[in-house]
Amino acid sequence: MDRRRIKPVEALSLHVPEPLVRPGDKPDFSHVDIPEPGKARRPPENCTAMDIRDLARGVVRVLDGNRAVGEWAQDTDLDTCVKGLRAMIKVRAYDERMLLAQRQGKTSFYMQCKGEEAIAVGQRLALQPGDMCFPTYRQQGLLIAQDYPLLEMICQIFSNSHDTLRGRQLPVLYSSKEYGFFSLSGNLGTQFVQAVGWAMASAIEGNDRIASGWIGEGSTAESDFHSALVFASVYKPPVILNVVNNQWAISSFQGVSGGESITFAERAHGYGIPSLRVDGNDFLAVYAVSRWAEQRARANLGPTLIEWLTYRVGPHSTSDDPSQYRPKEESEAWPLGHPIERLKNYLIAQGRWSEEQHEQTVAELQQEVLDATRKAETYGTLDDGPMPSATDMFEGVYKEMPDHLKRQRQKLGV
Amino acid sequence: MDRRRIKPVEALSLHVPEPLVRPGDKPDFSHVDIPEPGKARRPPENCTAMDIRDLARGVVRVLDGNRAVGEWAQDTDLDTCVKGLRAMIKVRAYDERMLLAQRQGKTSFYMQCKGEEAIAVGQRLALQPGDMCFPTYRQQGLLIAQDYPLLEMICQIFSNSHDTLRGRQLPVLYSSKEYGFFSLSGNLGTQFVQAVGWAMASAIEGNDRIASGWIGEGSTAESDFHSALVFASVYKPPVILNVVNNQWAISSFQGVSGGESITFAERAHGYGIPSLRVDGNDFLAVYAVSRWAEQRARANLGPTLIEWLTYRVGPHSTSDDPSQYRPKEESEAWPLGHPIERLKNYLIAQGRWSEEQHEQTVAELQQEVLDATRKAETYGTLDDGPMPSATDMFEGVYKEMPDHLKRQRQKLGV
Amino acid sequence: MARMNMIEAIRDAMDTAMGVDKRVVVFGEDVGYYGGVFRCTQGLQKKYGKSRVFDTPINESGIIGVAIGMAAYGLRPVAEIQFADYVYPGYDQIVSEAARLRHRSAGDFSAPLVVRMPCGGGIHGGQTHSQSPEALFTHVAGLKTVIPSNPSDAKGMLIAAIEDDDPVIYFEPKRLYNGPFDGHHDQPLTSWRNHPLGEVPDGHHRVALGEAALRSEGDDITLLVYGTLVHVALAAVRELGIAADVLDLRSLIPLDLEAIVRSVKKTGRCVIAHEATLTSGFGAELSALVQEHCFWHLEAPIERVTGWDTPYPHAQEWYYFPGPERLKKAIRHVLDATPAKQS
Amino acid sequence: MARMNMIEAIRDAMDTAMGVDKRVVVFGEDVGYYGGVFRCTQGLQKKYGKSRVFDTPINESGIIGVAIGMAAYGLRPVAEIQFADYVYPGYDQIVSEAARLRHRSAGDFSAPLVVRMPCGGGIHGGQTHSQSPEALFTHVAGLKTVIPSNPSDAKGMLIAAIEDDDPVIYFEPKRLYNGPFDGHHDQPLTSWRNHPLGEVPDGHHRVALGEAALRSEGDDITLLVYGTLVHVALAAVRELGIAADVLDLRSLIPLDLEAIVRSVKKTGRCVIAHEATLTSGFGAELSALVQEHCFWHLEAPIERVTGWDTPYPHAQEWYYFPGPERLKKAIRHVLDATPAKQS
Ligand SMILES: Cc1ncc(C[n+]2csc(CCOP(=O)(O)OP(=O)(O)O)c2C)c(N)n1
Ligand SMILES: Cc1ncc(C[n+]2csc(CCOP(=O)(O)OP(=O)(O)O)c2C)c(N)n1
Ligand SMILES: [Mg+2]
Ligand SMILES: [Mg+2]
Repeated sequence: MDRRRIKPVEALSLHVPEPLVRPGDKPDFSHVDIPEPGKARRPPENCTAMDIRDLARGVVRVLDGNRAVGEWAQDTDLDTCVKGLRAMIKVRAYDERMLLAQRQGKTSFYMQCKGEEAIAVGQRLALQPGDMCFPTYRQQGLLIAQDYPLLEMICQIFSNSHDTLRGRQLPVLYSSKEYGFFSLSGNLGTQFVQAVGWAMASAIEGNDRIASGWIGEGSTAESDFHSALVFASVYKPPVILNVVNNQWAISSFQGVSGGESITFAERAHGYGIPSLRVDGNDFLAVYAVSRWAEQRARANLGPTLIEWLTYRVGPHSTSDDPSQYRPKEESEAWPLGHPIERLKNYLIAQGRWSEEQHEQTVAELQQEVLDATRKAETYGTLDDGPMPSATDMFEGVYKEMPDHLKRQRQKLGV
Repeated sequence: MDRRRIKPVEALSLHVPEPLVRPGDKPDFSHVDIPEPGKARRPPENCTAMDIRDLARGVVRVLDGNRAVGEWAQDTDLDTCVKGLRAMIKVRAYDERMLLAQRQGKTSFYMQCKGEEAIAVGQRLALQPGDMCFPTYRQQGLLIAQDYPLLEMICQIFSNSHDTLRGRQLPVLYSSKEYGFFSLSGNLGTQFVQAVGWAMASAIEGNDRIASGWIGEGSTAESDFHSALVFASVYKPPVILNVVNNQWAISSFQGVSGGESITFAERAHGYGIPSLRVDGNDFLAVYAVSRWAEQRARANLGPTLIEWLTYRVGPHSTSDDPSQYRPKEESEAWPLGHPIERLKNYLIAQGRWSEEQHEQTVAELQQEVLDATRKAETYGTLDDGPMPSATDMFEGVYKEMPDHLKRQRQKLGV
Repeated sequence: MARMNMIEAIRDAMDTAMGVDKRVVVFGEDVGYYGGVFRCTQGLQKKYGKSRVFDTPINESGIIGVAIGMAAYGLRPVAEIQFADYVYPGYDQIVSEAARLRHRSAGDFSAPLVVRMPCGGGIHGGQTHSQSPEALFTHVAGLKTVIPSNPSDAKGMLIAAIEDDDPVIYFEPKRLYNGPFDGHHDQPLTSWRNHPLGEVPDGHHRVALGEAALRSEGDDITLLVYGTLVHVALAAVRELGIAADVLDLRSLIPLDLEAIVRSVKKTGRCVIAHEATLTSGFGAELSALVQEHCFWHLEAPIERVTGWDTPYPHAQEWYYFPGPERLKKAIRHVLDATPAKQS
Repeated sequence: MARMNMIEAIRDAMDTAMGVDKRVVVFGEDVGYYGGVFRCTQGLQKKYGKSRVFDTPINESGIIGVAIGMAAYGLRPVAEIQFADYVYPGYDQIVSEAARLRHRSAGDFSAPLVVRMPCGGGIHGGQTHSQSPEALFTHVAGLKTVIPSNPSDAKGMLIAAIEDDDPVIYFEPKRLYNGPFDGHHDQPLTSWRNHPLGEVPDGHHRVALGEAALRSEGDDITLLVYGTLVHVALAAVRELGIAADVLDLRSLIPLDLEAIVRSVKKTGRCVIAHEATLTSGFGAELSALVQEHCFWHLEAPIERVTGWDTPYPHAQEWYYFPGPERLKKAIRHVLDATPAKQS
């Protein structure tokens, strides 16, 4: 008896995901389904994952041209918007200056977050002091939104004598406990599960602090993404799990990471963790949904996973050349626009901002960045020094330097 | 402005899953929702994960007392059932004898699959020769269903002079390429992703062979489970991903692995992989769903994940004592009964089997196992020898023994 | 003082640490209600509650990952890996994260955690319940790696590890749990009951990490050992009737190089033994250090007696294990070595 | 013969292997359309199709895991790990699975795969783009671990690795991709164009794994090196004006112990250098072996010149890197050593 109801194929074949377009082709985002702003409902904070499964396929959007619409529109006031806009402009100014500095040889490497500014900035404004973020290398906005001293950031980029990380780390791998910015490692995914552990600790201690983990859509493929979600799903600690889907992981489009089969918000459905998909270029949506997740966490309702839809406008890093693998004009075709433009237009329409104010702010913040850069240069640059000393390399491997390191330091004669 | 709509708690707290009952308590499975047999629909093989999301929360069941009911009932003929029943009886007889042998000191260790016999047996009967299984240590049924020589299995258990694995492996970590049984490693989860790789290879080569990966519900927490599902979701290779949910992972109930938040079939929803939850103690359901997944795979429709609901009746291994962490009588309270009993009763009702036939078969297979055991003993036991030689330890580390191993072998004087 | 086996001593260490410091939390696979497959955490959940002692999902990377997050937060996590053979999925978190956190953040963050794991063979556990992967941790800057050889040290070193501000990899030679196994597997196991180091100080007992202990003293030769091999070495020395320094290293990183050099300069001969695979085992580092620091005092080549460069086999366990016979042979060889006998 | 840099040679090796053997498949992060971040696989997807050359999800454990499955099936997978610093998540699959599959299944299954990864520093990559974790693989029985130092070997050894029936860990010293970097980072990089080993044989060119190559010959001292350090050692020897055996090990496991012993017995002095962290680095094993096999010939302690026991720093890169000055100092020290100068 063969009750086979479907025919086997002659020869099996491997499915290998491929983006619709490559260099030379016309950009095409027609397959990206972008729902109307304002349509996504705002569920109660104590909803279950099952209750909001649909929100992982939709897109929470608030900005509709010049208006803020829908159930999520009430979460963000204009003051927060202005604060956010300023921070985003500053992030942009900072990125531009550091890219230039890298081209000028003042440092070895840089990574910008062009096009993704709203996400880190918006979320940080929704958090409280004492909360801890476990960022990737594209969340400089977490620091800048809190007015972290630019000078310190730049000294880290320059690995100079004033670098608080003492030259040990690759540029952009900042650390600031004080500002709730966990030391960046450079290994993908590892810190997502550490965020869960940190949040578990807060819950164990009976504290009220929450954690926020960050990961790129490409890195959700890493094993530690699973570790994070398993532990979050079991212990339900106060953590926000952010997936920044900027469509690309170096040269790999999001389909290589699984995006052909699911949205990255849907990954959470395998773990019973409530999740939403959000327009990451819409500051109001970012702030509102971050706030919602933050409130869930702080009310002991457990983890939330958020997929932020955005686009990596720039190259992956200063070592990358995206024209090798995607159409040059693709970022302009990205249907969700640019976060700074969109927020600016909204604020202007609300009468809280103007073109002049904008230009003036841009100029002012560029100047602030430039001043900080100049100041930083007086403490040295990577190519020119002064640099942290060789002794700095031996220190801090352990709290107290063990004998074998002392011997090695001696051998180097430093 | 604080648009907070929900109150933070005073002090966060950690959720730590705990089973309803512990030793001394009355067994309680009232929280396990077992739908009626025959209710679950049989979707077309070319369905999507989204189409059958509901089947990951339900339970596919066919046996309703003495009848086979519902859309999945047509997939299994009586001949297959008889074959399955015999194999299951043989697995049971084998387990019992090996447990005894371990107690008698003939080997160091043993792991039985009591209560879970239907799953491996049923699936293997649904596969084709040439298909490759990547089992865990509770799928002895995969071998026995194919009439793999008991003598060879027992010689492996005894690590004796006739052991095809030459004494290198812990008992039960069999290997047989010929019978489509991949070498067992003992590390949890690692082989789930290898099954995916094997299936990818078959697709790359344009062959028609498929793979079947196996994992316990506890081990779905391992990182390689994620690796397997990510790669399966991206390349859609011909693989069946089996999760055996026997409620326990040594002393940890399935809630510690995430079972409070989801069913293990639902894990697949995070990856867009079609998945079903199935009564693993119902041979007809096992065979039917395995066959369905096998057909999907062989029609190039990609992976299927199946959660098999069952119960680990025995201790985790001969080193374990479950009375320390669960009520002694829990297995009797398990709502899905025992697979051998259920299939036997069904076949008797169909007129294809009888109590006498059953008893006779049990006796006959016990004798076959006993004979094989006696024969194996003539080749040695772990405590008594003859054992594989010390030379066997040095061989096969590499295809050709490199000089450094030759020197070491010499040093040992063997 | 109380008489304890090594399991009890380890448990007592955690109990003591948890009692005085609320930040100490203990978790791992099966460590909560059940108390661990080797029962090292038995009773702790009952005593300290489910938030401080709990079962984890089976995910070693996750176990270490959350431990790092907790340690960075300010807790003192003690994570159990069920067998050292299963630590590899967590290796990335240890190497790339725990070990480097303090350095890369210039002290802004640190990861004061302890990873406990049973190691070593001798229980017919086959290749996945027998390994001794200590060398893999000693190659990683930022980690401390320690291995006690008896109940008293087990307690004192575990307390020191928990109190240490850096991540500590703490190996438990499982063959020693119930007695000072000396490699004579065909003889009955003696218990800790009659062993002086089975006397474990009560309360807060601390053995500094980085100090070796001389278990026997003599001028003939120096034996560098740790864990189970300490007892094998003592048996070999006894059976040979020689006078040897048997140095129980206890801590591999930081290493008590001074004690090693002092001894080898005195004896001029050295044998190193461990259970791990030979090539690139920690014995290689010890050998390199000894010859670097004692070259002019050495009267014979240093020998290493170790597990072979094969997986740990099930049936051939006692051919793999570097037992007293192999050790004695090596000692004799080194004692007899003269330039004339060179190859 | 064609002139190639190391990237081209590696690509040529894969091209050659794929051309003659349909079982060879190549994959890893960004290796498909883009051709790899170092462009080692550029053009291969176009030539051999998407089923044989493809991008993978970012999951190193998965990359190795599926490679093992494929190899067990009968293919010859060549997996790229983007940087050796990122291999740790895949370490378990390599150690517990690939390395032991043949042994534990008594030859029923095997895992003939190659894991390629760029290693080493010198590109200001900081702690996560500079590591040299080779020692961690040499401790694992069942693996072969090799590191070429020039384009000709890079091709020949990669072809040999792909054809090898055992799993091979293939390190690519990324600082050598574009030229024979000798550690003089302040001088312009010379290119492979003018180097004899930049001449790469066409077609099927094979360099047996397990054979060291003598890059310079002399009686004064033996330098044991591999990868980038080969060129540093040659520079040091040149600059010191001494006559030294510079032995490019090429393959760490299996190791050409014969060549090492022959040389050290001749010279009586030995310096070992590598970029990896000192403690438990492969230099420890080399040192241990040399003193075991050449003890009576040694006229001075063996020295190791290596990276320090710290994470690989960004700004202090050239203090970390064991460059020609440090190597020269050690060589002089060993050449000058006499019993009188002992400490
Ligand atoms: C464990 C590990 N593997 C590989 C890399 C190399 N790598 C750096 S960034 C990157 C792409 C990450 O993509 P995504 O997660 O989408 O983040 P994005 O760069 O888009 O922000 C890769 C593969 C790494 N840093 N760590
Ligand atoms: C990587 C790894 N971690 C831990 C273990 C120890 N261990 C062996 S079986 C087991 C429980 C597995 O439970 P489950 O996956 O549910 O399978 P079951 O035993 O129920 O069939 C554990 C923790 C292991 N073998 N490998
Ligand atoms: Mg991305
Ligand atoms: Mg289970």
